[in-house]
Amino acid sequence: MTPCNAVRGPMTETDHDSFDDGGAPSVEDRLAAEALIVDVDGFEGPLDVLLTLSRTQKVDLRRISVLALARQYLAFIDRARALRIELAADYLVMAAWLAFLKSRLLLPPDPEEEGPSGEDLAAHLAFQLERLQAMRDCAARIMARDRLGRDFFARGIPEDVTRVKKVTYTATLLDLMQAYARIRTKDEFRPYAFDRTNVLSLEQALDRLRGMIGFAGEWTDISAYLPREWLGDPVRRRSATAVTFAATLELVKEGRLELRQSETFAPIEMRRKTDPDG
Amino acid sequence: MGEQERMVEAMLFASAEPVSVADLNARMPHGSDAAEALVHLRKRYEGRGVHLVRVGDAWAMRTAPDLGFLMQKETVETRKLSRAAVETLAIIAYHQPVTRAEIEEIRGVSVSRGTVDQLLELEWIRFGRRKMTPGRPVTFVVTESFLDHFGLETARDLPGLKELRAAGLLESRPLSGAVPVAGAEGDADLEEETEEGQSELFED
Amino acid sequence: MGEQERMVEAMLFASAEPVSVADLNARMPHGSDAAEALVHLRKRYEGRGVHLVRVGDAWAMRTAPDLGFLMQKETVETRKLSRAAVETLAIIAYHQPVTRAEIEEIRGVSVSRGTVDQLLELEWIRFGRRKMTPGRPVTFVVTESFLDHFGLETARDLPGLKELRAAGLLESRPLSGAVPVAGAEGDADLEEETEEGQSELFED
Repeated sequence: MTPCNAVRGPMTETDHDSFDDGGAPSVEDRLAAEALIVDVDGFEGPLDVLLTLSRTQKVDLRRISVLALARQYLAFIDRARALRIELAADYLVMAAWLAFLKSRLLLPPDPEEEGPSGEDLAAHLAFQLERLQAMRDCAARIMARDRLGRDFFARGIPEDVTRVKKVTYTATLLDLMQAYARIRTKDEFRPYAFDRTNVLSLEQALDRLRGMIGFAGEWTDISAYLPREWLGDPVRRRSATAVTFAATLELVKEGRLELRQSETFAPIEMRRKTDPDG
Repeated sequence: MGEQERMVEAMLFASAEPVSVADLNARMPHGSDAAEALVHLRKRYEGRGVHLVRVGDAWAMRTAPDLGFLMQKETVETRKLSRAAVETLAIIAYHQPVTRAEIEEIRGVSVSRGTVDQLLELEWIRFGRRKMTPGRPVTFVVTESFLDHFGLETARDLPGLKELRAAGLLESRPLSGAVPVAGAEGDADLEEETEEGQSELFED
Repeated sequence: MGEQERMVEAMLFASAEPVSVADLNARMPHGSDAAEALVHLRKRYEGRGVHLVRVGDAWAMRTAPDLGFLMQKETVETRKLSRAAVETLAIIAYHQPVTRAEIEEIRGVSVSRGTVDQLLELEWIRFGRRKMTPGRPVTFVVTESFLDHFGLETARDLPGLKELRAAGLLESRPLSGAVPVAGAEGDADLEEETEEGQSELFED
């Protein structure tokens, strides 16, 4: 239900001049006001009521008499009060504002007064009414357009776009070179059975001991014979210790060395075997 | 018929939704020019039962509106929009990007959350950029699917837009102490605005 | 274009399923001949991006089969090539033409078929000439697209061992332990273990 329809009927005969003479409202006026009141729930607020009332002036909204409109609205509110119809607060706020506007329009401007003049406010109200009306017309024009799903139609059997996952592999030149470097490094060590750098060979240890054995006249801890450069790294030290011990055993077998150990886990000592013949 | 024209034709036919030119190009072989193919294709479908229509930055195939009577079967029952929703939609379309406060200023009543929600749900409006004003309020704009639904190429093609602009009715003309906006269907989070309006009224 | 042809076109376009001739006739104004309109329409769409196809007793529009590729959206995922593949590729690049047995000898592990297939598929390697040795084994060489991908003019532009060392790519940390050649179909994943397995033996 649109409020406009309820209003237009009884108001069509109303001449807007009748508002300006300030006299008692005509019969049509009262009918109109009552029609508005009966419909008050159908209005979208005070501005809507004002727009509806303004139509009764049957002029371009730009030439609307805001003063007359204010009177119409206040009459509408009075009527509602007389009929003991409860109006929402915003209708009363609008009434108060329009009463204020009316007084501004009627009284000579107060030079002390700041803010917009009565004419400014009236012009703005007229602008708002015109703009609201324009938006309503636009809304109607939009809704009257051909519409998708009613007047024109989209594809009934849309074919969905299927997603295909494609995996591409990449590698950089750096990856490639690093890989090659890795392989080649590995390749260099491949012929060896174990890590030479950390393993002292028996031959090395024997060579070393044979050279030093002549000076081992007294019992000496065999650890003293470990190559100095093999002492830091525990891995190397362990390898050197094991191999040096193995080498002393070899020399004992050759009859060139004596070994002794005072107790389990005590240091192993070695001494050049003195030649029984000499 | 050019191969590219065929491709564009197939892609638009297959989709119920408008397809952007960028999307068309992305799916076509490298070096294709969908935009040019569209020009030819559009001409080809002139006066036919199916049209090529532009929707924002995208294109879609749609049946000719004069043949709607054949489609009762396809007609989708749409929920009737309230007067508030229709007006709010129109205000957003013509004033976009527009804040809720501006919509309320124009309508003279507060905008209920339900109205906005309904329009958002229909995907006819969406949030736009925040306005660079105090409080950085969100704005609303209409969507491509709004354009699609109402057969508009762009928001510039809205009926009467030029006249409204010429008449100055799309300008924002705030005036302090002007007509109060009140909350007929107002909800809680709108109170600030309505209070503001009213307090100004009683300051004088 | 005849009005009836337009109608049939619009109906077939908008229908959610194929439409029978009887159905078309029922929806068209009295006295229409959908069958005849279909004949014309079908001819009109010949060679186009969309075809008129018969589905049982009914008719529907479908995109041309040769344009099916447009209805697919490829998502491309980029993955790093596996270590086995990179190493195999490196050996082929540095030693081409090289047989599979030679690759295995250099890498110290057998080369899985999957690795070679992947490189072939990527078109980074291809088969070269057969080697003039017993069994005439096939060789592998790198391709143009390999050179392209790695920004090389020729495979000879690959830096040599000395340059690799100078560039710090040959790590000074020596690799320890023997590298046993894994079983015939041993796969690439084993290599990591063999490489590091033995050095641990000598550590505290």
